[in-house]
Amino acid sequence: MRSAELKKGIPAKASKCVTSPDLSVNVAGIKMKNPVMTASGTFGYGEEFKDIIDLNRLGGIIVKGVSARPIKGNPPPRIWETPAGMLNAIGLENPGVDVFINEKLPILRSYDTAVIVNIFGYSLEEYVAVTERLDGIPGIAGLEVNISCPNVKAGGIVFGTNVKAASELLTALRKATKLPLIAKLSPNVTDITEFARAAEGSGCDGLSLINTLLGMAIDVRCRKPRLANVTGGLSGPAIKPVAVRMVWQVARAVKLPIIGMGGIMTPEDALEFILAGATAIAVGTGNFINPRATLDIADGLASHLKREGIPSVRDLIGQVIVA
Amino acid sequence: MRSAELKKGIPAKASKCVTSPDLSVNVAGIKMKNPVMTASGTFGYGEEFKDIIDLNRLGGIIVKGVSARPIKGNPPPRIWETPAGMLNAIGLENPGVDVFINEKLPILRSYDTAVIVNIFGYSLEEYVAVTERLDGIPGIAGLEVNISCPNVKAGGIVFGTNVKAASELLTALRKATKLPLIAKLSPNVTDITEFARAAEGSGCDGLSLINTLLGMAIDVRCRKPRLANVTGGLSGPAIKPVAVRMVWQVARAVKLPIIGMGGIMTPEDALEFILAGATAIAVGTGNFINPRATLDIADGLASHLKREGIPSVRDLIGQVIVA
Amino acid sequence: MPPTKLHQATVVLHQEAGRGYFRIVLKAPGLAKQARPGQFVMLRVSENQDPILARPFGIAAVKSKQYIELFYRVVGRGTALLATVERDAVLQVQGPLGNGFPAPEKGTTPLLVAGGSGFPPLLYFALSMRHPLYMFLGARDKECLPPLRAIKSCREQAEKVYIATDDGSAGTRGFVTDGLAAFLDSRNDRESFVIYACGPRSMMAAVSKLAAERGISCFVSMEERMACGLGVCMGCSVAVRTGGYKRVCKEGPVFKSSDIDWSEQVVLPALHRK
Amino acid sequence: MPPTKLHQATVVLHQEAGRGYFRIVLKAPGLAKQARPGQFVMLRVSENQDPILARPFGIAAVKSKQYIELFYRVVGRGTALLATVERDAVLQVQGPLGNGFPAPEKGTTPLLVAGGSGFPPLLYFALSMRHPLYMFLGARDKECLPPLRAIKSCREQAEKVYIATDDGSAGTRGFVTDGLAAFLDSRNDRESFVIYACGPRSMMAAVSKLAAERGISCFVSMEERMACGLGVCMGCSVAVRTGGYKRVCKEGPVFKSSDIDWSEQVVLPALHRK
Ligand SMILES: Cc1cc2nc3c(=O)[nH]c(=O)nc-3n(C[C@H](O)[C@H](O)[C@H](O)COP(=O)(O)OP(=O)(O)OC[C@H]3O[C@@H](n4cnc5c(N)ncnc54)[C@H](O)[C@@H]3O)c2cc1C
Ligand SMILES: Cc1cc2nc3c(=O)[nH]c(=O)nc-3n(C[C@H](O)[C@H](O)[C@H](O)COP(=O)(O)OP(=O)(O)OC[C@H]3O[C@@H](n4cnc5c(N)ncnc54)[C@H](O)[C@@H]3O)c2cc1C
Ligand SMILES: Cc1cc2nc3c(=O)[nH]c(=O)nc-3n(C[C@H](O)[C@H](O)[C@H](O)COP(=O)(O)O)c2cc1C
Ligand SMILES: Cc1cc2nc3c(=O)[nH]c(=O)nc-3n(C[C@H](O)[C@H](O)[C@H](O)COP(=O)(O)O)c2cc1C
Ligand code: FES
Ligand code: FES
Repeated sequence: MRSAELKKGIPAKASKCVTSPDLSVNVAGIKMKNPVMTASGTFGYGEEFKDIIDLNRLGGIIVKGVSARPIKGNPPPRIWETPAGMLNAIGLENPGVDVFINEKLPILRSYDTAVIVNIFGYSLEEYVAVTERLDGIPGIAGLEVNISCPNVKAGGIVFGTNVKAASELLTALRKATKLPLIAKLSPNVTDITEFARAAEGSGCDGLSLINTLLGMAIDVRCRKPRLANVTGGLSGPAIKPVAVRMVWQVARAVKLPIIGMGGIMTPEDALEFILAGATAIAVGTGNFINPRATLDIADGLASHLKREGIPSVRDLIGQVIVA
Repeated sequence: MRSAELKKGIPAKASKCVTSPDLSVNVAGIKMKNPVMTASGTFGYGEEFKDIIDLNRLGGIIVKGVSARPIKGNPPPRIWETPAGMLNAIGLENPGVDVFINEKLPILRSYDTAVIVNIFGYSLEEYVAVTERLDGIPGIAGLEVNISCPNVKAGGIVFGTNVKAASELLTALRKATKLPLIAKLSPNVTDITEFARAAEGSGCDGLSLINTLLGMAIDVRCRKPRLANVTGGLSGPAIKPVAVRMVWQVARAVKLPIIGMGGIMTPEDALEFILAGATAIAVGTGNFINPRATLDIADGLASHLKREGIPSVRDLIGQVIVA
Repeated sequence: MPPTKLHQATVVLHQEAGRGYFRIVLKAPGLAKQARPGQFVMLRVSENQDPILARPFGIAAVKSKQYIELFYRVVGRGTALLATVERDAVLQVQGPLGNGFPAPEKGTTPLLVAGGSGFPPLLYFALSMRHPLYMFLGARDKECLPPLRAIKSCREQAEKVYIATDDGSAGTRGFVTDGLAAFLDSRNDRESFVIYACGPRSMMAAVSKLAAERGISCFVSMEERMACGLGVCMGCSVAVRTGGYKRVCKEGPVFKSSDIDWSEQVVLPALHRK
Repeated sequence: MPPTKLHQATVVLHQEAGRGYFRIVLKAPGLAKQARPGQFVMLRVSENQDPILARPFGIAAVKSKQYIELFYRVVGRGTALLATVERDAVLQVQGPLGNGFPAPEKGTTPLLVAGGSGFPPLLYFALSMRHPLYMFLGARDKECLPPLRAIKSCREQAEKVYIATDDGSAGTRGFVTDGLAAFLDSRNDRESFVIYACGPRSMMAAVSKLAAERGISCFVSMEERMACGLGVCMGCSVAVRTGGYKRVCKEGPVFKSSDIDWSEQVVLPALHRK
């Protein structure tokens, strides 16, 4: 069904026949059977999805953000639907790292998938504490550092929007663990490549992008914000073009492997991120819309490779053709 | 149909009966019969819409960006549809300020609506040149400065993402004209309030926000960007939550009146921006989806005021209730 | 793997049910077999990305272990879209979700209190038990009461159905809680009562207070905006009295009313209720 | 104010027309009265914000000055949604848009060349004139030719209809341009010919070259992605030989083929054509 014009863009190997395409990737030293992961905060600690999909088929699970101490989270309402997206202000509710290790991790360990722990804190010390606590615990493939938190001790400056603060944080965490360290970047910045370079300079092994865009919605009848927290994070297909752009910019700026995310719902969405330069991708809000989205994407990637005669998904990383 | 809970938020005056609500506003010294304008680049020079709506009913028209010399624009494809939005990379195609003054402005002048000329350049000198050319020309209510342009002379640094460059530019333009000067801010920055303050400090009379978010989309079959220009500006309902948030932040940071835009399609959308702090609003992509959107919004605002018993739309500016 | 919670359900019946309600019957055997009263489903109302989130609806009945029945009112864009769905259409449904009502103990007398469109899960609950029970239905006016068909089912199942409307256009004039209070105070077998309530938060708060004052145990089915329905997004949390939050979709939607922190201010406007 | 270009059109007929095409007839008197062959409409295919943009379709016929007829193929999400629209539905339509085909001068013989689904505007054009005319229909294979109904209309109107398919499954085997070239070279009344072409860009480029080589004047109806259809977004521009760009929706869609810069590389994949 493709027209002649379309075919022009496709390299010669497209004619080869590929029966069992290779989906495996290695991100930040973490080997995965396929590049499909779940984004932090949208898949709990995995167990909630075990009645819906076979977790063994996932490349990796990035768990809900974990902190040194339990966090209560924000008052409701915490979410609001927007055109092709949603706002959330959960407030990083979590039971704390000890409960995670004792109650959640044992279940996750029983699955054949890479477990990446998303961590955060409200000061450099809190970040270091949770990192040290997780270091050496079996069953953890790597840490993803959510740097989009305000440093309460340092007057609320957000680590993720200040290059110096981000560098200091990541350098400290690098010393605190031997686990693969993935910095999760905020899109709410003028130049995301500065942060990518800072992460590279601090010894990180990989990057995750993007976190949510800061947004707000107002109920015009009662004149109140739709979220009790006033502002929240925008996610979903609405932000996909911004995410693809940032992955593309960062892939050209640094050598670190990238986990791309932001509005991924279909195999085509995943391919956009991979062509833009992502080694792996994560599904976030998409899990709410189609709880099978991750597996549908893994299957769709395999079919795409077969159809196009491409032996490995790795052959597509960063392969967007830009004149 | 509203529940008791809902009514709680609404001030006491809600019971008064308002038969002819006052929609007039004054933005940056420009008097308008209602707060509804058209966003630059989405309404041409007005004439294209004269077969569809009565232009006299608009508060104001912000025309397609005008530069000192004609600009050819980018090669096609220039647009791409995204979930609840679109990407564009038109490349600021325009016939130049002389053609604008001689051919477009005379038509616009014949309507009873405020004409705001959106201007840009690829160096400080080009911005000054178009400003000086427009200064003193009758029928122009004000200038909106699109600062999202690279300064080609200064190595391509984008005025709109560098506070110092933006300040210098706006200060120079302030000297070049007595017309009301409205700075149009880019959302692709870490802290938009810095730019708002810079505009205030440079003597601007008002602010427009937001311009488009930088995005990208890829055709996964031919592996090429969907836009010949690779990246483009994301607009439409998808970006509304980001725009409302930025209007709210800026309204709390500066005293300048704000023209709010970004995804506005309905009266409720317009009210969100007004409650967040906008004095006027502009419809952009919405004009493509519903070419009557501007008038529907003006009518909807009037009905809302009547229904809620609010005498003037000005009573709603910035009235979001935040604990 | 345990039975899946994700289903492709076929619309076998979809009609206006009166009083502004729609009744939809979905063929989803896998779902129907697992369902218990008080549980709910998340229904995708559009195949596109606007609106993007699925909508939660309480299960109003399970038929022949194959079909589930829902009642809903059009209150916004999602329900308006749902109302246009034709017979034979296939919808993505997740469920059954949540904990459901705890089965009433032997010898207790359930009092089912429904405000506005809170009746569907209580209807299923009523139909599922053999206990003698009483129902209290309240709404703003006659047109907001459950459809006649549903009221008829209630009458068949309950010892008595008490109806109240704010404006007196049907049943007694006043809040449903007024009737409930009068009932409780007129009876001397109070210790056998267990209250199950579903409706607008303000009504449930009043029922909860009533029950607490009289030492009657009370369960409430809470509502919150939901994104996932699976307990992963933490979006549907309600404040609980022990501090912190619980997820309506996972630990709920049914809670002991004494566990809820009713003082917590809530902005969510419950348009479709009361 | 001049007659408006914004209409609420009622679907009076919507059916599969064969060969994968749909035929839709819209009641829109205000639009029908203004329409000329070669003009197009922008149709909103969803009331929601995904997909958000209206879709452009060439007008295939105007009936009783009240109705317009369109033919389309399902190629993506927008046309797939359109295909589900029921009779009596009301759609937002803008039009007529664009310049349309220039009326053929007296004594000229129009040659209408349609590639893939480029036939609708040429059909309208053919039906609107009294000139003796010839039609050339090309497609990848038989199943991509215009539906029989449309070919029948062509046959009634034209002196002769030449059909070509790439695979030879109908008509002669080869490109539509091969047949056109043979026709031109077999005739000695070439100076009376004017070519009007609509189809994939590659086909129109070939037609344009053919015409230029033989000194025959040629008009092409171009396609580009569109957002507004009104000439304001500048999104639909095509490169012209004098440098710079022209808007397909405003200065086009019909251009003199010699005005177009055919060398300009275009990424737009024309899935539904050829
Ligand atoms: C567990 C549970 C069970 C429910 N059971 C039923 C039922 O059986 N029948 C029925 O008619 N309705 C039920 N609801 C409410 C139903 O989910 C909402 O009416 C529906 O989601 C509104 O969607 P909409 O797109 O039409 O409205 P929107 O345009 O999204 O919103 C319209 C109004 O409804 C409110 N609303 C939106 N989502 C919810 C929500 N999840 N809970 C409460 N209010 C909401 C909005 O704040 C707004 O005021 C239930 C809700 C929950 C949480
Ligand atoms: C002036 C004009 C007249 C047209 N007349 C007809 C007609 O009479 N019958 C008909 O079947 N089609 C016609 N088309 C093409 C029609 O507009 C597209 O097929 C339609 O927009 C595709 O929408 P979609 O959502 O189904 O596809 P999408 O999912 O948007 O895209 C599917 C494919 O179609 C391409 N496409 C999308 N929009 C356009 C566009 N505006 N022009 C060309 N290709 C596009 C995309 O690049 C993609 O490859 C016309 C286009 C133009 C510009
Ligand atoms: C409800 C919700 C909760 C989230 N919680 C976290 C979190 O705890 N830590 C984190 O780093 N990102 C969190 N995110 C961000 C996502 O991991 C992801 O970066 C973002 O949503 C963009 O992807 P998406 O558009 O696919 O959802 C959360 C997102 C959502 C929607
Ligand atoms: C096709 C198109 C062209 C635009 N051209 C300009 C322009 O010339 N100058 C400018 O300042 N903004 C331009 N914009 C930005 C809009 O004025 C507006 O700021 C932005 O689109 C957000 O509003 P919206 O979501 O309502 O479209 C353009 C936007 C679009 C979609
Ligand atoms: S709706 Fe997501 S946790 Fe309850
Ligand atoms: S489609 Fe907007 S100018 Fe042509």
